[in-house]
Amino acid sequence: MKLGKEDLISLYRKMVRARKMDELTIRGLQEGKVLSFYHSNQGSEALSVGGAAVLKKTDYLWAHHRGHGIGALIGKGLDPKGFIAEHYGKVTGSCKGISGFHMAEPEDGILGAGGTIGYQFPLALGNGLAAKKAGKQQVVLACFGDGGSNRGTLHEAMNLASVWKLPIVWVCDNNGMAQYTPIKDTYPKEDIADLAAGYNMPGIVVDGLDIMAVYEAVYEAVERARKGDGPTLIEAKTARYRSHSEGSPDVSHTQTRSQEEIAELKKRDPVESFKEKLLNQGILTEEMVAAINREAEEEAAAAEKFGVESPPPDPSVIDNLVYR
Amino acid sequence: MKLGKEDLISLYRKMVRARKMDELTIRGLQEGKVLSFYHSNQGSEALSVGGAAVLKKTDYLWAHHRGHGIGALIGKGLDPKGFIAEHYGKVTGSCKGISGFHMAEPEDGILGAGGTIGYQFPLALGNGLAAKKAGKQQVVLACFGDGGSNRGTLHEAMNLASVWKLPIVWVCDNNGMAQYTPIKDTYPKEDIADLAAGYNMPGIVVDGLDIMAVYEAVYEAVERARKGDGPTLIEAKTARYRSHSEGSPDVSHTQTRSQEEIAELKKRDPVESFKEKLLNQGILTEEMVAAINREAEEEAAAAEKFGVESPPPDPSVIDNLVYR
Amino acid sequence: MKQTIYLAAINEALREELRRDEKVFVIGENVQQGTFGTTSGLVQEFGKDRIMDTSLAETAVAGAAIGAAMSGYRPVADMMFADFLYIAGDEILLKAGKWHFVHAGKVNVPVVVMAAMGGGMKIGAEHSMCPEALAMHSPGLKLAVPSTPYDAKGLLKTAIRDDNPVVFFYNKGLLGLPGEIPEEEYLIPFGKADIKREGSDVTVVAISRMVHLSLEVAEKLKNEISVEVVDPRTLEPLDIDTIIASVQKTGRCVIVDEDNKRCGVTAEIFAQIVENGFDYLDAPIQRVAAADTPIAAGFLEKHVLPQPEDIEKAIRKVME
Amino acid sequence: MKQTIYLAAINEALREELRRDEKVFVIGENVQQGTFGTTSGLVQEFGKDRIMDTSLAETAVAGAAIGAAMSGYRPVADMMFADFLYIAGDEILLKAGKWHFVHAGKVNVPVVVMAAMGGGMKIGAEHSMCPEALAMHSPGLKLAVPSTPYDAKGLLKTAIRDDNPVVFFYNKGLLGLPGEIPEEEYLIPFGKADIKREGSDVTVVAISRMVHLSLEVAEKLKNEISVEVVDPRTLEPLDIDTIIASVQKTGRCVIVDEDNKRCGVTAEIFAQIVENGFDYLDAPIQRVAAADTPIAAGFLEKHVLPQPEDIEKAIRKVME
Ligand SMILES: Cc1ncc(C[n+]2csc(CCOP(=O)(O)OP(=O)(O)O)c2C)c(N)n1
Ligand SMILES: Cc1ncc(C[n+]2csc(CCOP(=O)(O)OP(=O)(O)O)c2C)c(N)n1
Ligand SMILES: [Mg+2]
Ligand SMILES: [Mg+2]
Repeated sequence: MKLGKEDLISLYRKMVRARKMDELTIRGLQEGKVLSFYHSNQGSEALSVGGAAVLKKTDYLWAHHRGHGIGALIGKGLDPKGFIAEHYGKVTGSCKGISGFHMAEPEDGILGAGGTIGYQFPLALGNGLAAKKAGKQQVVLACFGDGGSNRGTLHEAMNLASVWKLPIVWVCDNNGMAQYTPIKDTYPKEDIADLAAGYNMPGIVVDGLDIMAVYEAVYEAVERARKGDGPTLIEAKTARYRSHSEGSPDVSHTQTRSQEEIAELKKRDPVESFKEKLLNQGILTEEMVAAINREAEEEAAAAEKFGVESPPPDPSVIDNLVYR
Repeated sequence: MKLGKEDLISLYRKMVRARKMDELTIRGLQEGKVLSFYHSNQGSEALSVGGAAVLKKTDYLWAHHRGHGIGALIGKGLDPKGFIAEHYGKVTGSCKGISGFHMAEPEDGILGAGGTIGYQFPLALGNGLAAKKAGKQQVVLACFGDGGSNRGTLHEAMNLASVWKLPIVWVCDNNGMAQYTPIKDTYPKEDIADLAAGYNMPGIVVDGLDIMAVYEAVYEAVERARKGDGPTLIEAKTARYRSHSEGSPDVSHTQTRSQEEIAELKKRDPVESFKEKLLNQGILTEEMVAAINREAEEEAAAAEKFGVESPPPDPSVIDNLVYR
Repeated sequence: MKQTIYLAAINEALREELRRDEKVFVIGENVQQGTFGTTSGLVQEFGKDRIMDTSLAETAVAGAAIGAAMSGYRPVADMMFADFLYIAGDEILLKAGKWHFVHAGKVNVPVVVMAAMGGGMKIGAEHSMCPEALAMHSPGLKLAVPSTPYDAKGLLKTAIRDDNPVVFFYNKGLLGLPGEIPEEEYLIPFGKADIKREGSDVTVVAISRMVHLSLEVAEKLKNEISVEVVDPRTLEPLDIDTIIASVQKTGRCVIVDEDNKRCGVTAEIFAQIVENGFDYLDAPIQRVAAADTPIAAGFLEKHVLPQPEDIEKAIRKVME
Repeated sequence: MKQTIYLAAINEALREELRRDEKVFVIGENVQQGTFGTTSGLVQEFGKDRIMDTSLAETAVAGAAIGAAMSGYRPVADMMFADFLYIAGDEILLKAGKWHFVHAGKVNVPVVVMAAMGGGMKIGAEHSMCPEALAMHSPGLKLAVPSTPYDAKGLLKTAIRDDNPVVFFYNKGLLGLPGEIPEEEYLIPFGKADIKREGSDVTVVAISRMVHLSLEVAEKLKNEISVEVVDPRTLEPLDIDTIIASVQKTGRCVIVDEDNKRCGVTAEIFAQIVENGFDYLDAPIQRVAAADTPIAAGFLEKHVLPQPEDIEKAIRKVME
């Protein structure tokens, strides 16, 4: 797999857009526009954007809950307006303000999102089964966190996916923390990818701060899946810059994470370091960077305006909605 | 670990007794004395008896559902009368006829049994946690089948047990079948013990038809656990001679298992082959074998009589029993 | 009409729907052989890709079906014993049940979750449950509880064609029940109660196996008391109108169900009858249900589960 | 008496019981920091071995607590959001709830399963549930649903000392609620309803956060209608006697609960009132509960969950 110049610029642009939308959502929460809560994606953009960018429109994507899927949405090429409007509770939101923060874009293979971490594993299994039955070379990208890897649903789903050689790529965003609990206190090995050994599938560790490494690893796994060679488990080592949920304390157990620790994490910021790389390679120029930034800011501003100006849903939107 | 002559004879005796009780229970079902159902243990005695025989009275034991725990009960040194009486629905049963086929002997570390395969993993985790807290060097032996290994509860429990270095020995009775489904169709690797690799604990494969091998492997794992060095996963390759449940068809998917296949399995019958070994080593004589057989038959006959003659429970035994 | 039995009627419904629509498939533990006979013999016609044996993993079974349903298939997930639904609560109740609504109607989950419920086999607390209230209480799930071969076949076919998630609880105690079904294809709409016996003195609303116990009692009492037996057939949607019409006629009502009483199906039907037919009632409604204990095995089972004598007593009580 | 708030009262109950009995420990995801504040600060006094952070694994959390309870400890398992109980249904409902009975009283399961229920935070279908009926329907579990700091502390201490499994649902919408509690230690027995406001025209049976909505309505209507607000405090055991006595006095009843209506708590209380107090009723009972839909997020939440206006309307209806 070789990424061309345009592909690289596109990936960079998507990361910048994801970061800006994340910042906007945080602001929206602080200003009371976002009605529920928000789990910032900052530090994880290389993975969320890069993984989803590999997919075709017809492929299935279960986004990780970080950023409520914003990186994956943008990675897959979707307009983030519905994302913001949903968070603002508006009828123009992805789910008309009914889900609040769970996106569903079935036309683009995003079939919904749930509130119980780890819920996606059995459902991804079902999509993979459907994909195999349909025979249209669709692939399922099932994203989750290090905490999510502790759920038993992962075992059940990875196992059957491997037995049935389903086209599923399991992608773990290992940012080292599950809410307030470090993964090293809830998993006894260094690499979550080691779980793959029990299921006869490749277990791959990748630098989750390097979007090219992520893209490459996911690309290979997706191609493998598309060919009918079965699932892969990819673990990407990422970072979480902010607290678990905006407004919650940023602690490890009960110890505040230090400024130094966060600063250390930010040294290899996925957006910044990719920019540096592309600048060094002459693929980006400072002018292009400025333009990309400006466009992303304009997009965020437009999304905000759209969200603010959209009307809240009329209560009738939920009338007779329980059944089809 | 070195098993003395008496230990070996005791193990043999227990296996014979387990086999006889199993045969009695099957007869009881055919004759309508056993009120519920029965899942024969034949082919699995080396494991069920040998594993439990390693334990002390204060250790915890979750028996595998095969034989409804008869091998483990006898292995741990319990009188099987309550087992039979429970199956006959009598008030002298282990649970006064209320559970029907689930034994509970808390004094001997058998805290009950459930109907949902794989239920025991989280509970064993809790016993292991309690054992560690209590600091009395108790160990938990958690037995299950190859089918049971597919449950997500195993992942959740093995993981935390390893993180917390709990004194738990996970023992898989891999008889190659889960009801009508061969394990090779529901697990993608040869050895279930390979799961251990994901949890930083030893994963050991043992010949489950050889009680000495079983005893040795379990003994080592139990000692390791007792010392505070954490859990072990042991997989024992066993056999299932009879159908999943008495009266159910004996099939693999829908194909009847052939007489040849069963005969092949029986060639290395754990009871017979241990007898041959001990005879060859001069530890047993034919006379001793005959005596052991006779005693086991007498025990079974006495248990049957006990079961038949015991009264059914008065309905009042369940009055005010929901709460303590 | 032709003669059949309950489990064969279920099997026939599956076979017809598998033939009709290639999107339909059956998935579960040991479904190729079939634990209760309901799925037996199908693999020979439809192959292993459409009659899929799984690992022993309830979240995977339910999830695979739900996920495939969201991807355009129409799976029937066989959970074997209804008791095992509790293992896949998140999948069945929170995902299948809610997601059409939560995602503003953008996704559909046309899955059937079928399982065998009920006592009578003396096999105790975790193999005898009737978790009807679990499903009925959860928004978004339809719930069918057939009591006859005719109802079983007609309701299951409707369930498979429904675009919504349906829980289909068949009853272990009725597997061999004989009955007639039409030669030709038929469907039974959801939300239509069936009057299994007409009567004028008292309405007995009975569910699944309890229909037969109630009919037995009605027959026994026929020279004294004229008992009408109403079978809701589906609990969601519930045909409260037919129930109320019967109560309006008789003025008296007994509700019989095999699930635990507290917060169970009988409570909901009770409340709806009072809410909608307070003035028709000549006596307080009687509920007959399983005791609020786990289900004891063996000889003790009958002391926990509703028996004909309990139904008779309740009928006599409302007639006082 | 001293001033406190709801979450601090829960915290204090835990602290006192942790001090009193070394067999007590707290286990759950992120309990050391505490997601809702109820377990915060305890690890500093009791250490990591008694305030145990776990992996993100609900069957393991519940199972570890239940298994330890069977081994002689008295764990408090914090499941965080009550919605997550559905993941550990087999452990909590089928094992903790049933095993004392099933094993003829030979084993005890003195576990407390606590979790935060309730809406009002606009966070949607899987973070706002009140799965009261789930627990109340399951034999063998006691169920406490405190509405005030005083009740929360007293009931939680009783729950921890109970030799049976107790589900303790505290309410996310009440975390900051102020209230007085005694300086000295106290316990509140299970099965004793509390009359939160006396009145003579209508009885409102209200649960958890709904108590406060009902009190607000009672205050608003005080010059027109005299409303008595009865808080059962525990749903199992349920103090039906106090409820019936109130209904006998007022002749009218409204039941208010935040769980879904169908097959929910309101149905059971409704049935029990009619069964025990048919003759006292001057009008049909009204039920106010969540709509039988998933809980919508954001602006739409209030259209699903019971509001003061709904309670007022129901009160006016029974007064007609
Ligand atoms: C089943 C379930 N348990 C617990 C939670 C609460 N919760 C939400 S996110 C989270 C941490 C997830 O950690 P991880 O999977 O590592 O993802 P991260 O937030 O670090 O990206 C927890 C405990 C939940 N939503 N669902
Ligand atoms: C949760 C659950 N699923 C399914 C069943 C039905 N069932 C009982 S035993 C069994 C097969 C178990 O296979 P395995 O674990 O290999 O044990 P074996 O019977 O082979 O000894 C099944 C499917 C059950 N009791 N519980
Ligand atoms: Mg994480
Ligand atoms: Mg097996």
